[in-house]
Amino acid sequence: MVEPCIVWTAYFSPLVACVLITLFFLRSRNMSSLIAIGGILLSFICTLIVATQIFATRPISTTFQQTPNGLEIAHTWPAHVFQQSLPWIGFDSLVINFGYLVNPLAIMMLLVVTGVGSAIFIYSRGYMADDPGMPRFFAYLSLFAFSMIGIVLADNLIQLFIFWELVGLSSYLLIGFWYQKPSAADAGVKAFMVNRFADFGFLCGIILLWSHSNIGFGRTFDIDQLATIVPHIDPGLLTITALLLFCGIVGKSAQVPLHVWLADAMEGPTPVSALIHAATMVAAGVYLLARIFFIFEPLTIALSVIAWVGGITALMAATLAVAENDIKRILAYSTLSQLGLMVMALGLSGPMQGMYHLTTHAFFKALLFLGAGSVIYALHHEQNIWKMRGLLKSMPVTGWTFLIGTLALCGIFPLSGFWSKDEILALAAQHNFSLYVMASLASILTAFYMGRLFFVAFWGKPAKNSHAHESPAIMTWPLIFLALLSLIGGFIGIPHFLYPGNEHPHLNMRVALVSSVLALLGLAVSFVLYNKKPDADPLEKALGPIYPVLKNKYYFDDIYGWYVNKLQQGMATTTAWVEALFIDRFGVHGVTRTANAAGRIFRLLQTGLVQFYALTFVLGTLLLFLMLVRNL
Amino acid sequence: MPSLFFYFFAAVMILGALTVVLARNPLYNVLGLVVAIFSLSSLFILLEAFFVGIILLLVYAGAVLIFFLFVVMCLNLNADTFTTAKQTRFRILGAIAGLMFFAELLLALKSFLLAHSMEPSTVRGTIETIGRILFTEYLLPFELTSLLLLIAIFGIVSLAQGAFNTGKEDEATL
Amino acid sequence: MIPNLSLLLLLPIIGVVLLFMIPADKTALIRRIACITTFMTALLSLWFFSAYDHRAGGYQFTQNIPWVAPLGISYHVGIDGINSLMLLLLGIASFTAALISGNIKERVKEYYILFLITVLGTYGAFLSLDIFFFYFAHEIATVPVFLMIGIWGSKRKDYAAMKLTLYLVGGAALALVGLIALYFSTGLQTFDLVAIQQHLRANPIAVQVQNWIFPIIVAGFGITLTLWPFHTWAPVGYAEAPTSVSMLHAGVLKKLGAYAILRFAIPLMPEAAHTWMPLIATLAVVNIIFCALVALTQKDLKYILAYSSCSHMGYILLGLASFNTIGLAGVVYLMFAHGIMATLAFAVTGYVTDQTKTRNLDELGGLLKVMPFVGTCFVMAALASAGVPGFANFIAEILVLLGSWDQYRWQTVLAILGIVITAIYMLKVIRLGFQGPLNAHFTKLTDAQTLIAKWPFVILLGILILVGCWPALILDHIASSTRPIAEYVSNIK
Amino acid sequence: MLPIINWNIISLEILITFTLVVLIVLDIILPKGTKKDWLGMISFGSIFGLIGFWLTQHNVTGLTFGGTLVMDSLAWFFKGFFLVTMVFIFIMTQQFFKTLGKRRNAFYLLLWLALLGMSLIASAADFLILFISLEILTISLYVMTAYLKSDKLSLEAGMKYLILGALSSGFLLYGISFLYGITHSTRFDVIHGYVATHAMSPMILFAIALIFSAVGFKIAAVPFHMWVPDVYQGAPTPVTALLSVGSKAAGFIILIRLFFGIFGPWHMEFSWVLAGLSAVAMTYGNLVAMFQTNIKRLLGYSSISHAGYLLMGAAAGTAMGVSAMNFYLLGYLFTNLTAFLVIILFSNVIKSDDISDYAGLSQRSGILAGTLLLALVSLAGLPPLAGFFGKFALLMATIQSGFLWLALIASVNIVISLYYYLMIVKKIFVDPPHSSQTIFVSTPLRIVLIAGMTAMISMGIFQGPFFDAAMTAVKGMSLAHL
Amino acid sequence: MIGLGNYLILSGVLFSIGIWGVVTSRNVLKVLLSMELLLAASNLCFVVFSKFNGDYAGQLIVFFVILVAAAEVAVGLAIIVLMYKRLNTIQADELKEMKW
Repeated sequence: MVEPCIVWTAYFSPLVACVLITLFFLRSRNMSSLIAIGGILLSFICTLIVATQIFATRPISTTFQQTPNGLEIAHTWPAHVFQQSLPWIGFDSLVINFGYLVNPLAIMMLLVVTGVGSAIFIYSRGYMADDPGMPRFFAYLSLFAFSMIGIVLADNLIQLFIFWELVGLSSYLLIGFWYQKPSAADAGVKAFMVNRFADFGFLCGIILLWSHSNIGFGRTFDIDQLATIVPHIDPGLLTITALLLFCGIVGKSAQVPLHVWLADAMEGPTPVSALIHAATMVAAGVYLLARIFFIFEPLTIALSVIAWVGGITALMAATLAVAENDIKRILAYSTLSQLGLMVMALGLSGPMQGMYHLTTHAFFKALLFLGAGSVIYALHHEQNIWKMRGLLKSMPVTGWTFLIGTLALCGIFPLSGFWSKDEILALAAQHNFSLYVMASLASILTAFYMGRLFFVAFWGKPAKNSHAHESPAIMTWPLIFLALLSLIGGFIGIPHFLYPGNEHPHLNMRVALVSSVLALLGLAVSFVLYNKKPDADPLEKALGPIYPVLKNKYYFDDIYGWYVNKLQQGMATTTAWVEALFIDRFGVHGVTRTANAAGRIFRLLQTGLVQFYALTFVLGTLLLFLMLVRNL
Repeated sequence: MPSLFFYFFAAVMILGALTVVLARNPLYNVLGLVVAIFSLSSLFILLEAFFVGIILLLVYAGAVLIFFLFVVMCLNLNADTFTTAKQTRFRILGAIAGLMFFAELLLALKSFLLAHSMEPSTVRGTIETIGRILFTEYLLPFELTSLLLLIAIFGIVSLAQGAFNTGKEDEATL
Repeated sequence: MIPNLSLLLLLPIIGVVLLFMIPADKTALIRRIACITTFMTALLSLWFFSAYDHRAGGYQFTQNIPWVAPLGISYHVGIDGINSLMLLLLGIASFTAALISGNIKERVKEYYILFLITVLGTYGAFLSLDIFFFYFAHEIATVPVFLMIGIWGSKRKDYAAMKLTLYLVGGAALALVGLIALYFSTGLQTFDLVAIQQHLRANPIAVQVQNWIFPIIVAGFGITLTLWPFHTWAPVGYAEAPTSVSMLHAGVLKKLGAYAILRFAIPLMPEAAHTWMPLIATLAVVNIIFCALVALTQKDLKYILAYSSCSHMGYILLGLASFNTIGLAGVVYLMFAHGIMATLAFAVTGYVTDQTKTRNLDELGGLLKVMPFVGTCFVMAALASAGVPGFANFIAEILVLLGSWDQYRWQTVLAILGIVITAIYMLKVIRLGFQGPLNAHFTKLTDAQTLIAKWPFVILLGILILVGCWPALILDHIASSTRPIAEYVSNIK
Repeated sequence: MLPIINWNIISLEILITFTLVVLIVLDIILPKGTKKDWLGMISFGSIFGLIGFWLTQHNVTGLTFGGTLVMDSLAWFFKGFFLVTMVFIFIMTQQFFKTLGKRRNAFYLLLWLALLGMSLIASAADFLILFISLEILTISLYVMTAYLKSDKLSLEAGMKYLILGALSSGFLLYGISFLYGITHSTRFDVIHGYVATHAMSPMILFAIALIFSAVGFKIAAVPFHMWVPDVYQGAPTPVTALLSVGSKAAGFIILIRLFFGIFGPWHMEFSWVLAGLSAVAMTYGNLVAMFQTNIKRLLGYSSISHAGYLLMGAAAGTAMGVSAMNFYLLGYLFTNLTAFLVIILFSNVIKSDDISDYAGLSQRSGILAGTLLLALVSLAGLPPLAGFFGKFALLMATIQSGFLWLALIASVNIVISLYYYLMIVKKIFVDPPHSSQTIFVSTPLRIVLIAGMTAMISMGIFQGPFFDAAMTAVKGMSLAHL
Repeated sequence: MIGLGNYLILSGVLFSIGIWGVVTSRNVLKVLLSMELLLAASNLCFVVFSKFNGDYAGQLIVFFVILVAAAEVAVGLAIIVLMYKRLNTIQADELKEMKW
């Protein structure tokens, strides 16, 4: 057993950093960054300690044991799972705990989060050095890290939802960090809103699951308890639940059709992009899918939906990246594409494969983003690849590490990306050929657009007027660290760590060969096209009518824009109109106007003519008599 | 014979009353009321209520109506004052109101008269009998009427004071 | 010595009397007295809150003095888990509102007198365990609010003040009819809530009678609670009211409606509650969605907050309609959370509009740049309103949703959708008002500088987060008092 | 045979008459140029003496003058009511007629006569006494209404009041004559005996309708209310005040004696008619009041609506209802009279009764504004003031008797009335003043105003003793049939 | 034989004519005169009932009513005189300064 306090330290140290910065160090640039970096490093170290404990022991058995709920729930798990739950909300039938559930999957993810996160934090110290809002930035960043850790460790769905939302919140804050820039602020709102919308389904799913978990020990949100309960739930209902939960994942992991926020999220500072794309936010969706895979496992329909969503995302995002000129956006689409692959893997019942790719992807995608950030930093926030030239020479460290990242992403042997991607392709080839084709197509395209990016921006001679120079050490060291991880990621047995009991699948030689060839093909094509540094993108002519479609991102933004501006706003306007007209004018003012009119009319009875008064008096008496005599 | 008297006085009374309502000249109105009051007092006597019959004649015809006449003459009201005035819609409305009242009254009376077929009693309202009761049982109301008359005096004094000096207004008293 | 609950009433009365005696030109002293008075009451309510023993449950610190004996009216005060929390809310809101009222520059004396009378009435209402006294106290706040909006309000203040007052008094009068009918149907000849409760457990009111009293009471108090379609007083009222009135009204006074329904309608007429609550739940959802959609179209900062406040009342209604322990606990939690949140939001808005002289979102923009502290507070409040975890509202809404799920599946789903819409307009407000480029007129604006100026915001925000992270702080109190109600009502079925 | 007279029962009236005689003598012997308001001061002083005397009388009960005059708790209550009313009226008269010189003296005498009339109405146990006392009250009111000879409105008001008043007394008398014909007596106990043993007949209902029309005239119930706005507006303000409180209360005591005494056994048959009248009166008064620009006229319409509220208690027909009426009237006394006092004080300076001239009053005189605010809020029926508990008690009585619809109408009416009261409140507190000149209120008047406010507030907060008094008045009522 | 009914109907006719007069007359003097008709009708009733009921109360009431009427008329005429003086008319419909 590991000391709970170590886990809790890993859990809360970024939060403490965030709070400290917010309360005391909002004006101190050095202290704030140091505290934030210290926080995440502490968390990383604690994670490492926990990880050593976890992986030091071997699983005894894979059966789960249950104990009834107590005030403090301490489960006796096999040694490689640690759990502690503290009561948070608890009365009557409702139990919501606050705790952690550490299993190999979680610890692996946590390592990625804190490890890659640490690199990004350190890098940010350099990248944001000139920004006046740096303390605020580090506070947000720490909050983000905390939220992500919370998702990873959460032991029940409500807690998970809380951190899920907090991730959305902190992504909103970070993307919109330069809030005075309208595009950045808009991007933040967009990211948050899309996530919120997705979470609508997610929360419905959670509550639905909870309301049907009344088997055995009363309703529960507890993930490990749910694992034992799920098999008893009606599959039809479970499918609905699963799809609702998947809604949240679609939003967070930016799957089609809710992928639109991701590219816009590039408006945030580059370290944020790195963090969101590599280690945290988008990965959270995939991680969640793996974490609660026991729900999806028996549901073929849900799984195929997931697989197809993943596949489509992979292919579509890859095509979009081809027509993009912004270095960060290209990377963003590549992230999308890779996430699609991961989700597809999970849809094909391969959580291990998905998580494996997630891990390696975290390494090289963080590397790529940080590299891009380094470039952007050097070029004074120039992001258009066509304005970059020969950076490999002027920025060697950045350039070479970027190349490593590129190759890893393309899946070139023996870099980490090769191994993990191959697992997924093999899985697809095994289960669903059409998905395999789509994934392969995505791979070619990946190789192509990454090649395009690299050859345009880094290859060749530097521009004469370029003042680009290498970034400071605090930014390059994280690059080197991540490059190292990308290099060796395939050899350190990540799958084994993830699912200790599982057999490690053997390399499918045929698939590996095909994918390698395809990747090289893609790179080759891009080399041919872009080696000579054309002034304009030759693709524009080559693709013909398809190009505008890609440029407009398959018109998704327009559709959503139509929805937001026309449909939603139209509904809102109609509602406001209904209120103004029916409730206020006809209803409220109608009543008052009726009263007014009645008053005005009755008023006229008071003619001022005394004879009329007398007449009324007489008639009143007569009427009174008639009323009285009516009873007889 | 008494029934003949009754019908006669009733007819005269109604005629007098109608004169009050219909005649244009205020003088005729007042005289119409005098006639009506006279017939009423005759009816009282017919009912053997001698005392109130006489009082009615004395107080009403003798004092009140003379007062009316005095005002009419004093203010120099004559038919001309009213001839220019249009007849109002209230003429018909008033008639309708009166008729409706009468109709409802008949409705109310019908069952009463059917239920009570009463014979006149032997009560004779002579001065003696009435006076005896008046100063014993009806002492309090009798005293109170004095206050009523006091109010009338105050009222006339404070309202009509100086009202008959034509022309100049006694503003200081207002 | 155990402090007496009546102290909570006595302190504002002393404050009012003192203010009456001070010459009108000594504004600083007047302000100080008002702030100290509200601070003392706030402290005292905090003490009572912490002194309430939720394990023992029931009504504590009770005091019962006959008042109008022939009608069974008594001055009966006491606290349980629900109203001790409400008193705390009122203490916090009134204190911060008194602090915020520094922006009132004219007729200061009158202002604070009216303010304290409002606070006094609200305290009385929350304290009372006598139906008459509740009504009596809660109506005391009517005219001061009218005057405060009328005198110190903005643009359409006349209309706003009149509409708000007429609506509220109308609702209250309607409810009064229902309450009196309730009084007679018990046959007990008393307005004492405790006595009625005990009596009705053994001898419930006939169901047909309940079935027509219940809707009258709920509709009457529903008006206070901005039940759709009786909500239109709130937007204009809150928008045109001076800051502290909006704070107090949206934060606390409005909750009296929910409180009354929870106290009088549901536990006393459980059968009728079962009959009518599905309708209420549906209306609640209409409330949520409708008001949220209207808020989307608004350009005026305070209107948006006001509509948002109406929309949130839908959750309270939904929770009330669920009448199980979770839902009712959620209701009370939400009353508290929304109270603090609304107080904070209106305080910030007041600060902003005082500085910028405009509430139109199209004219605002980028204010975070010049007022980072206040702006951050607004962002926090807006996020809390949008149900972001970490703030008390989240827990409250989750509780309500979990509570209502079993009875009202579709209503709950729509209510969850409402959270999304809330997020849309709240983010829109932040985006338009506080983010984006700074308008050139606003470069000279100042943030809250001094600690005194920051204090109200800090207090409110702190509580919002504290309660959002540590629900057990208040949840034990709440559950101890909502549980008996919920169990009683659900056992009736 | 001279009946045995219990002088104790009529002692208050005798004292009033005595004071009246003293004042008449004083009026005669005072030199012509006397500036000082001796009569006013003596009136004011003696009214307190009478109140003191009245307090000692609370145990006096019984019949006298052959059962035509009664002293019971109800009479006692209302006599005190009228005495307190007169305290205010005398103060108002002093203020209002400051410029009237010696003519003012006769006004005091008329006021004393009116008081005598009201006091006798409270005690009347015979229709003849009732009729004569009513005429004493009404005729003195005719004179007082037209008292401002130079004021066209006063004259017009007097004329209208006279015509309609005379009409109503004609109706009353005709009704009494039928009643006499059917029951062979005008005495309440005899008629009550008849009613208790007989069924209703159209004839007696006709009589009741006629009598009720006269009562309705007094209490300003629709449709017998037509005189109210005009007379309220035109009459000198103290008279308006007296009409709105004293005369109305006199009407209500008759109503109580009629429908809960004499015709009590048939009350069930009347209650829905009363309820209907109540609903119509309150709605009509409130709706029309919304458009008034003259504050006295507005209070006239509001008086109609208050008659409607009060009729709720009559419709309820229970001890609770009558107690509520009594309480309400008492609250109405303080509220309305305080309001009228403010109106007089204000119009003495501004020479106007227009509501628009009240703009910014709060900045010209805090005490006037505050008093008027409390009075208006109390009239509207909001706590913690007298009007609130009155309405509350009336609503209770109504609902207890099952008139839920009436209670709902009343609650709607509370909102309507609140609208126009608040419009005045808004004028006073919100709108900018027409002139910044402050209005001076002398210390004695301040004390009176504060006393009025205290009365309103204490009736609103410590309702117990007042409500007890109202209930006691009902409990000891002779011929009570509740 | 002339019974109770005849008298009562006669008084009813008188009263109705009085009402007609009150409502119709624009001259306040005539209104006042019509009022006297109302009182006369009542008086007739009282006397008739006194006769047929067999007690004297009715006749005594008539006595008082006459006095009341006298007082009322006195005040009424004073006001009429004042009105004529002030407004130079005694038309009831000229009294419409106050309305609505």
